[in-house]
This record gives sequence, C-alpha cells and structure tokens, in this order.
Amino acid sequence: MTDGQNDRSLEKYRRMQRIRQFEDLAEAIHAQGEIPGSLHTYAGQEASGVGACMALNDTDYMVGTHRSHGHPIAKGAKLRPLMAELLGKATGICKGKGGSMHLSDFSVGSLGETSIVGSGVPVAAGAALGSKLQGNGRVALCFFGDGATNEGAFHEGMNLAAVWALPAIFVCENNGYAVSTPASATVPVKDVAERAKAYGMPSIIVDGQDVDAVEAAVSEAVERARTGGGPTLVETKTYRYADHAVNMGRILLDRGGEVDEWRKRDPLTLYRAKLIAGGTAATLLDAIEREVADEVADALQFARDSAWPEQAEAFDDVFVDRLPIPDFITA
Amino acid sequence: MTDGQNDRSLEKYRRMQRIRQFEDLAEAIHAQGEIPGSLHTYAGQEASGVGACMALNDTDYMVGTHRSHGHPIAKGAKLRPLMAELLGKATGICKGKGGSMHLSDFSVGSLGETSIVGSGVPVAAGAALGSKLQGNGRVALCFFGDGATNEGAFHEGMNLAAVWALPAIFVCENNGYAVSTPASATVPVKDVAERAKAYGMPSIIVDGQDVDAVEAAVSEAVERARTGGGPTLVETKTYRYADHAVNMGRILLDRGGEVDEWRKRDPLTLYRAKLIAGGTAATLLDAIEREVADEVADALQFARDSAWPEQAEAFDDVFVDRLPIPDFITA
Amino acid sequence: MAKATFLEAIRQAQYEEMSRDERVFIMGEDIICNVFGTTTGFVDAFGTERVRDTPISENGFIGAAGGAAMVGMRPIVDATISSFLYPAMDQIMSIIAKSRYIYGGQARLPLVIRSCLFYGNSNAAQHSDRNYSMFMNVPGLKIMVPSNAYDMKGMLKAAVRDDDPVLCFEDSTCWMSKADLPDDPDFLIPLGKGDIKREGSDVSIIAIGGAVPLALKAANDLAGDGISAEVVDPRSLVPLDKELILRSVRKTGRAITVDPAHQTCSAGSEIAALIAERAFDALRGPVLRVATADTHLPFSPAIEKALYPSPERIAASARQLVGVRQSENA
Amino acid sequence: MAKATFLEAIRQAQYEEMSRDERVFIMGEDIICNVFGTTTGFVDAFGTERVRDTPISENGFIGAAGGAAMVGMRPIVDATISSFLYPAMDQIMSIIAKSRYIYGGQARLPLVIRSCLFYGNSNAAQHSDRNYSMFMNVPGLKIMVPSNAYDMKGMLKAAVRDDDPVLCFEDSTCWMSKADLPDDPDFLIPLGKGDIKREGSDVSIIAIGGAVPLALKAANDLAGDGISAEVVDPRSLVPLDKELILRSVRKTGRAITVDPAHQTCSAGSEIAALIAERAFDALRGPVLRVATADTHLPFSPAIEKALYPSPERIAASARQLVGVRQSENA
Ligand SMILES: Cc1ncc(C[n+]2csc(CCOP(=O)(O)OP(=O)(O)O)c2C)c(N)n1
Ligand SMILES: Cc1ncc(C[n+]2csc(CCOP(=O)(O)OP(=O)(O)O)c2C)c(N)n1
Ligand SMILES: [Mg+2]
Ligand SMILES: [Mg+2]
Repeated sequence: MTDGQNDRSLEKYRRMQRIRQFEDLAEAIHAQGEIPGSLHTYAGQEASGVGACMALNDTDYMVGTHRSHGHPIAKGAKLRPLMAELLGKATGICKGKGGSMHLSDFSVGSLGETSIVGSGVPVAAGAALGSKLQGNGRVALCFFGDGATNEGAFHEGMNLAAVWALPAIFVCENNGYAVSTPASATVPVKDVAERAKAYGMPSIIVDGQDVDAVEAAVSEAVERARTGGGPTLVETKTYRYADHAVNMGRILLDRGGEVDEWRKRDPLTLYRAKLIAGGTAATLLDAIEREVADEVADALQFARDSAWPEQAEAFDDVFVDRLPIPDFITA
Repeated sequence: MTDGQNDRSLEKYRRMQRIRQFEDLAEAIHAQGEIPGSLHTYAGQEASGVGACMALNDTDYMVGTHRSHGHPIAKGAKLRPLMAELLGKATGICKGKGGSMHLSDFSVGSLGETSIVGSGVPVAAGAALGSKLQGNGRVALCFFGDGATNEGAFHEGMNLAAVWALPAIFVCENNGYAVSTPASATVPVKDVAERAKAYGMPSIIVDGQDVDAVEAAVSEAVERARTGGGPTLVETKTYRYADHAVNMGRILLDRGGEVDEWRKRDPLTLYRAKLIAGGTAATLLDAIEREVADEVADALQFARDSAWPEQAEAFDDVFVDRLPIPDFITA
Repeated sequence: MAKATFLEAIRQAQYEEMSRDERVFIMGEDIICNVFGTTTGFVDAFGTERVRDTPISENGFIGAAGGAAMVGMRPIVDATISSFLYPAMDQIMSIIAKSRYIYGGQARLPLVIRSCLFYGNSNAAQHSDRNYSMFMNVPGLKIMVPSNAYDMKGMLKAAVRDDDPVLCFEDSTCWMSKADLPDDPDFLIPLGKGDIKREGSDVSIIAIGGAVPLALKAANDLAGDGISAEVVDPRSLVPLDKELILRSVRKTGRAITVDPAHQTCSAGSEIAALIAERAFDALRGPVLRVATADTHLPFSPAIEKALYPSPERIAASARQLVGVRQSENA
Repeated sequence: MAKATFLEAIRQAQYEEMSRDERVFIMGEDIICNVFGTTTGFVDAFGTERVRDTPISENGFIGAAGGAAMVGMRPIVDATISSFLYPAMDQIMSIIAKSRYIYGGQARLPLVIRSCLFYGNSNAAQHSDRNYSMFMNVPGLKIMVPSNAYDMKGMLKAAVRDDDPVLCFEDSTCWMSKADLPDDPDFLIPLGKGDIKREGSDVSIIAIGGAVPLALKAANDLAGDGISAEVVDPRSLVPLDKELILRSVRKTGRAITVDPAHQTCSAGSEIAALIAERAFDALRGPVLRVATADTHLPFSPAIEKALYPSPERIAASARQLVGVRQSENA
C-alpha cells in the first residue's frame, strides 16, 4: 500500500514512535546523570501532539510548553539537535542554552516551547496575528495543559484571538493533572472545552489517545482558521505516564492504578492495532520501530560526540549583537 | 407609609441622589480647578451601584474601580471625607493620598477602589476567602467594567472564587465602553454574563437602570453566596453620561445621540416615577433631594475648610510604622 | 525642520517608520481614539489592520507583539502608562527578554513597547510609576528614556529599526517641550549613545529623562555662583554609554546622579555604583544621588511635588560637593 | 535545639506560626503534595482550609492573599519559584505594595509571599531569576533574603507576625545547609537588622543570600594571605540596615558587594551607591561589585557556573582592593 493516506498513517506512527523512544531514552540517561536540570516527559500524550501537528502544513507555526520534547518531534524536527540540546551541547537546537524545557526547532515552525505556564498562548496569538497581517495563509497552533487554562495569559490570548478572528488553534492537552493537582480541583468546569464559550469560540473535545481523531479534529479547526473563521479550542483528553517531572522537587503523588488503566489505551499500541486491522503489515511497523530506534541511538551518539558550548557563547543571543564579555570571564 | 420596604426604597433614592449630586458638583469644581488630577464620574450608573450595595449588609465587603465615587456612597459612606479626598485634604477618607480614583471607606466595608483595571477581582476573591475562613457569614462584592473582563486578573479571580465556592458576587457594570472602545470590539460574546460559563458559575443579566431589579438580582446572588452556594456573575446593563474621564488624555469620541437615548432611561427619573406611581408623595422625594443637596454642599464646605496634609504625612502608611523622612524634606 | 513637541516627535517617528516599512504596525488601548495625540491621522494613513485597538489585556497584547515579531513583524505597542506594564511583566520578562536566548538565537524580537512616566500631576501611587530600573535588572531589553523631542524622534526611529526588543519610556513632564525636528526620513539617534547636554568642569550631573531639564536649570543657577556643571544625559539606559559618563566624571572629579524614580535600586543608583567602581581615583567627593523619595506618590498636590528631584535639590547637592573640594583645597 | 536544614527551618517557622495564630494560613501550587518539603504534615495538622492548593494563577491567588489580609487574615503564599512572581506583578506592585497608602492607612496587609531563587542548576533562563531588586524599587514591600537556616527560621517567623507585606526570597543554593534551630516558639529575628557574619579589619564584604557562604569561604582563603575580611549579611534588603553596612566600611575603608543577581540595578549596586555616598571619606579604594554577569542563565552546565559570584572572584576583588592600599602605603 503506497497511497497518500497510508503514507500519512505511517508518518504518524513514525513520529509517535520517535517521541516515545526519545522519551524513554531521555529518562534513562537523565537517571544516569547525563542530562542536567529537570525533565518533563511526554510519553503517553503522543497521539495528541502528532495528531495535531499532522493537521498543519510545514510552514504553519506551533508554540508549546515546558513539556517540550514531544511537540517539535511531532512537527517534524530532526532528533540530533534535540538530543544534543538535552545534553547541553553546542550542537543543540538552542546551542545548549535552552535545555529540556525549551526544545524548539524554528526551521519546522516550532516557534518556542516556554516553561512559564500559560505564557505560550499570547505568543501564538501574536504569530497568528503576524500571519493575518502578512496574508500568508499560515496558521498558528498552541499547545498547553489543563492547568494552564487557569492563568490570565490563557484568557487574554484566547480573547485576543477571538476578537480579532485570528488564524489560531488552541490545543489543550488535558492530562488530568497540573503537577500533583487534579484538574477537578482547579478547573471548575467538566471539560476545559467549555471555556471557549467565554470567547464565543467553537470548541471540540477529542480522544487524545487516538491520533486520527486528533488529526481530524484539529484539521477542522485549521480549515476554519485558514478560511478566516477564527480560532478554535480543541481539548485532547490524554495522560502522561511519568511523574510531572524528575529533578524538580519531589512529587509524592500516588495515582493508584490510573496509570495502568491509561496504558491499556496507549496511543501507540492502539494505532498499531488499528493500522494492522486496516491491512498494514506488522513487519512494516516493526521496521519503522527499528528505524526510529536507530535514529534515536544516532541522536544520542551525536549528542555525546558533540562539544560543549564555549564560555563566550553565554553572551550571545541576548541581543542580536554579542554582549561585551566581562573581565572575570576572559581573565 | 412607613413600612420597611418603603424606607428601603427611599434610602435607595437617597443614595442615588447623593451620587448624582456629588458627581455633578465634583465635575463643576474640577472644571474650576479645585480638584486636581483626573476625574471619572459615575453619573448614569447610580442604579447599578445602589441596587447592588443595598443587597448587602453593612458588614459585607465591597471592592470597586477607578470610577470610584459612586460605589462607596452606594455602600453608605459619609460624603464629607469623600469630598475632602477629592480636594486632596488631610480630612479626606484617604488623608488626601488616594484622590478621585480611590474613594474608599473601610468603615462601611468599602475595601478599596483600585485604578488598575481588573485588579479588584482577586482582592474581592481574597476578602471572600477571608470570610469563609473566619466563618463570619460575610460576603464580598466586586464591581468592575465591561473592559475589565478582558484582563487576566478577572479570569484568575473568577476562577479562584468558583473553584473554592467563595461567598463572592461579581458585578460587571457594562456601560458599553472602555474609554473609547465599544465593548463589541473587545468582548467577543454578546453578554459579558456568558463568561461565567468558563467557571461553571451562575449568572444574571439585569437592567442596570432599574435599582429594584439590580437589588433583586444581587440579592439572589448574595443569598447563594451566604449559604455556601458560591459566587455569581451579575451583569448590569448601564451607561455613563460623561466622557470616560476628564484630565486623562483627550477622548475624542462621538457617541452620537446615544447619551440622549440613555438619559431617557435615567435611573433617578425612572425610580422617582416608580415611587410616585407606587404612592410615595412627590414632596417627600423633593425633600430628600433638598436634604442631599445640603449634604453635598456641606461636604464641599467641609472639604474647602479642611487643611492640607503635612509634608511628613507623605511618609506615613507605606508601612504601619512611618518611614524615616529624608533630609531634603526636613531641611 | 520645524519646532514640535515631544508628543509630536513620537507621532512623527511612528508615522515615518510605518510609512517606510510595512512590517511595522501599532497596537494598544484606545489607539484609534488617540488619547495622548501620538497617532493622529494613522487610521486614515494605514488602516485599522495596522492601527489596532486592543482589549484591556496588557499581557495578552504585549505577548502577541512578541509572537508577531517572531514571525517577521515589527510591532510598536503603546502601553499608555508605565504602571500598566505590571500586568504584562510575565510576557516582558519571560518571553520578550528571554526568547532569543533560550532558543539559541533562533528567535528575533524586533518590537518597541512604549509607555509614559505619568507622574507629578496628582494621579496617585497606582498611576505614577517611573519603573525603568526594574527592567534593567533583566538582560535582553533595550531601554530608552529620552529627555527632549529631538532625541525622542531620533531614538524612537532607531528603536523601530532595531532588531532587539526596546522599551521606550516617555516622561510626561517632557510632553509639551519643543525642539526642531529634522524631517530627514533617516534621522536616527543610535541607542546606547549618551549625550553631553551642557559642558562643564566642576561637577558632572548625570540626569535621566525628565530630570535633564531640571539639571540644566540647576546648571544655569550654579553658573551664577561660579560653579561649572556638566550635564550628561545617558538617553538610553540599556545599553548604557558608560564611557561617556566615566569620561565626564574623570574630568570633573565630582558626580551627582538625578533620577525621577524612587532612589532604591534606581538607574541613578546603578550609575553611582558604576562611578564609584570605575572612576574612584578621580573622585574628589562622594557620589551624590538626587531621586524621588522612597515613598509612594500621594494624590494631594500639597505633598506630592516636594518628593521629586528639583533644580534646587540638584544645585544644593552640587554646592555641597564643590564646597567639599574647596575646603580640601583650602 | 537541633541541627536542621534551611528548608526545615521554613517548615518549622510556618508550622509554629500556624499553630500559634489561627489567622495564618498557607496557599500555593502543589502545597499539599509538598514539592520542596516545607509543608510536611501540614494538612494533618491544619486541614485543607488552611493549607490550600491553588490553581496556576499567581496574580489571582497572590491578589487574594492581599484581599484576605485586608479582612484580618495573615496569609503565607508559597509562590515556589521567583520567576512565577512576574505573572503576579500586577497585584504585588499595584495592590499589595500600594493599598495601605492609597487608602490613607485604612488597609493593613500582613502577608508573606515566599519564593525561591532557583539558579545554578541548569534550569535555564526562565526559571533562574534572582529578582528581589525589582521589588526594592517600589516602596511598600519588606524584603528578606536570609543566608542560613537559623536566620531563615527567625526571620520568617518575624515576617508572619509583621503587619506589613513581606517578600521572602529563599536561595536554593542554601536549601541543604544546616544550623541549630532554636525551638523557642518566640524565637524571632527582626526584619531590618543585618548581621556581621565574620569580623575583619581590612575589607568589608557585603553579601546577599547565597553569596554569604561564598563570602565566608573567600574570607577564609584571604586570611591565609593575611587579609582580614569582614562579612556583612544585610539579611533583609527592605528595610536595609544601612548603619551596620556603613559602620563596617568606615572601619575597614574598603568595600565589596556580592550579589547573586544580575549586576545592573541589583541590590549590590544599591549598597555600593549607598557606600559611595555616605562612607566616601573612609574609602581607600573603589567600591567593587561581584555579581552575576549581565546575561541570561544558560542551561548548559558547561557555561552556567562561571557566570555567578564565586569565592575566587570575591577573593580576587579583595586582593585587588587591598593591593591598591598596599601600593599606596608603599
Ligand atoms: C507561571 C508558572 N507557574 C507555575 C509553574 C510551575 N509548573 C510547571 S509545570 C506546572 C503544571 C502545568 O500543568 P499543565 O498546564 O496541566 O501541564 P502539564 O504539566 O500537565 O503538561 C507547574 C505548576 C510554572 N512553570 N509557571
Ligand atoms: C491595567 C490597566 N490598563 C489600562 C488602564 C487605563 N484605563 C483606565 S479605565 C479604562 C477603561 C475601563 O473600562 P471598563 O472596565 O469598562 O470600566 P469603565 O471605565 O467603563 O467604568 C482604561 C483602559 C488602567 N487603568 N489599568
Ligand atoms: Mg496537565
Ligand atoms: Mg465600561
């Protein structure tokens, strides 16, 4: 089978595999101390990221969060610079200056993953405004969590997009928790999607474990955005397997058997089964998994082989021109 | 007629008269240069403020806005310290340190009028939280404008009140404009009340020119708040007659015949007619108007006769203890 | 070339840059109604797509300016009064100042955020902030505080053309002051270059924004006493023209900083610290600071005015300093 | 009295004050789960009404703390990391710092906002802020930055009892340091009183928060060279114990400020300016500043560490200063 739809399906599967394997490896090497700082992994939410990004063109924009590894991979980023970034190397996508909370590949429209909760929403509205002013037909998609919808930045960004009918898609990845706090304790509506009503904005709720369903829902939103119909709020119901983060305080949260329940609806497992039921050869999927395994291993090797940034690099990219370097650094 | 209801009605009429006459005088003496700074008057919105505050107990809390003269009067504040404040005198309710944007009489539960748009909403939520923790049965009411609902502070305060089921009442005084900008250009829903849906919060829309209707609507909300039912959003549809403000930039806005249209539904005229139709003697209302005129004149005389604050006073009330006074002041 | 006000200089700078470059647009609250007169005629000239009234949501639209800049636009945000930057601090500090860095140079954020320093006119503590120093403590933001219409025009034009984010603070006490404004469309004053507003040999008065006219007035008065004061206007605080300041102080041997902001952690304090560190050997007396008293600004005109810097306070400081030298020399 | 960490000192202070006074309650994100270990056992002891998890909405709940304080409560807000104060700047600057003043003393705002300075550990620029100086520029906020567990406990207890708003900045580089903690329930260290952490006669090192241990280490090293350094810990920045600092500098004749914040408009710069203004006659050399370089903090451990103050940088500055004297004396 080589029809376009099937290619797309395999690409979705591939990107989900990339995310999962990337995350598994990242977790392992973080535990060994090879990745500094904290680590917020995306495993479990792959269908949400990939489904949403596959509904976009390559030239469209995407803005994300502290849980930053999955989004750029979903948008098509290469793995080497991402893994090198996690290790703090000069070849990292952010030259080692961003790290785990900021994996962002502008070359694929991944405009930034920001670790301040809610802060991506105004940025995405602004990117959409830029598209509108330039008349270039691009849309801007913003990912954020359930917890982020309690921030003023969410409200203001949503409102701006609605008032100006901007070509934006707001994707709330509702994984049920903000750190340790269940959404039910901080979001006083059953579905985050209801919040769209405050902006007269259409909304869609979708099974975030089903990559096709997410793609379909976001495609509808993208179509609306691209044709001048303004923004949409899409809520993907999903789950993260790991703790909120490692190395960011101790999160003593017992989620009971919940994780196991969700693993039964693992997005990769589900999609694999669906593809096979649809006639895709299991061997083809196995091959993809192996290819991805090689890619991820290669990315790690690349990262390990890469050099650290030079000290002077710390003074670059504050402004377009390098800052003067103080004496105590050069001495 | 001396029944309680009628006393209440006369009190409503009296407070609306106080506001109107206070504002008319304030405008006149501002034009003469006796009031420094800017002036945002409340004329036209009297039924909203008075109806809402009459639904409260004296011990309940109220938080307001830059358009600060009407709210404390509605809550029962004496006029002398308010007028003295407008003139910047030491006898002012804020000792001359707040001025026109901050008339607030804590002794009647008027907890502060804040000139940063939206910033009162979290404060009111906090006062309601205080009531809840103290179990004292008090509620907190917050006034704000249509424009304020676009601020993050509104969203966060509303959300907090909803999540914690706080005894709060949020009153949006929708006068159709934020400075020069019509609500339709910045609030992407027909009624501000719809925004309550984002918090699973009940809402009521009420004719803001009808003081009894406002009182009834807010009473329903107060009852809910006091009995543990959580917050309510009340939207009063109202209008301000004057420009946004005087002495705060030039606001070149032609509202066409709109002002005249609204004046036909002037809250004082409407209420006077209603009371007379209900059997109140016009002479009684005339007497109230005269009494209020005397009160307002007396307040101005008091303000004029009052002393200016001493220079050292500028260093009081930053902290509970007076700050040290710098040499260049004492010299 | 014609005399025009500080506000008119802003209008001209914006108008010229919007005419020159389609990527430049302006947004803010009540821009169309044009409250302070800096966008007169803009809707007619540029239309409502490029001249946008915003909802009252400073964090939202300032953040949106950041996002728009990242995709190739060059926004000007009119945030009206500098107190309204607080609600937007999240986007200014975490997004606008830091995005280029955290993404390793992938992002470029050419945008200008304008706001005025609205003090001295009985608008009370919530509306009277002079808060540029807060933004100086975070890297990544260029900061300008011009003191006259000429500098305003040239620097604002340069700011719009700059590829980094610029905060433009407009001292409302300067609004009505006039200067000859060049109409050369490429009249630019580069950010980071200070200016000697008056030459002198006895004492350097380094003054910021609205304090510059006060310092000039003081210098005039001091001349009557035979004291020759040099008035240094940094014009932009980030980058700061350190060499200009140090050169002046090394020449005069005495320094006074004058800042309309509260003294503690002010730009004036920063400059004083710079001088004490790098021009110490030239100093003949303490580095004095004239600033607004560290209390809130009250509404009442009876007690507001005395809290700010004044020509008298500046001149008194200069006399004190020069007196120190004279007694030493005696 | 038993050795315990800085984090444990916070826990004890909060626990004791909540036990003593019913009006005290605590709120913040993930307080119940207790991310950094400062609320262990609190839900059991005080219940979920007084130990409240908040939605992620810093402006909302910090403002609510202000409102609750105005009606007689004494809230402690755990804002976790100081970068998360930016979204709340509106309520901190316009409401909490100013309400008492604009209402002429009618309001009282006894509340504590805690946040940590989370730097030096590869969490990149958005999470590494050390931003206390921004809050020093606005009057109305008391500010404490303790450098050890003992001071932390005594000052935090005093802060909770204080009738004014207090910002408590907790340097995460001190989290694991230990001290003997008094268990007297009324053990209090008043805000506004600095502390000489080590006496010396050649140079005064005025250090803030996590810079204090670095300064002590440097002082130790300097002793080996025969240089006697005095280490002054202001402990609280507002009010600032100016007399203690000035007394020390007047004694030693030399001053170095050490601040983990970016240098420009830092607390260290403010203190340097204070010294240059008020202890000038005693100075035998420039007032040197050791601070974090004015660039963002990068993620990569390869280039982050060198940007901060270190014992080596402090000692080098001291040697430079004393050298200046020695050559003068020669
Ligand atoms: C403004 C701000 N407040 C708090 C935090 C700390 N924090 C980081 S992630 C997080 C939870 C976010 O929850 P959600 O939005 O649901 O995203 P998720 O982590 O579940 O993907 C919190 C509280 C932060 N980074 N920024
Ligand atoms: C945060 C903030 N942004 C902007 C302003 C300037 N401003 C003062 S009042 C106002 C309009 C408020 O409109 P609305 O909330 O509808 O209240 P109204 O004036 O109509 O009563 C604006 C923009 C402000 N005071 N605070
Ligand atoms: Mg979540
Ligand atoms: Mg309005």
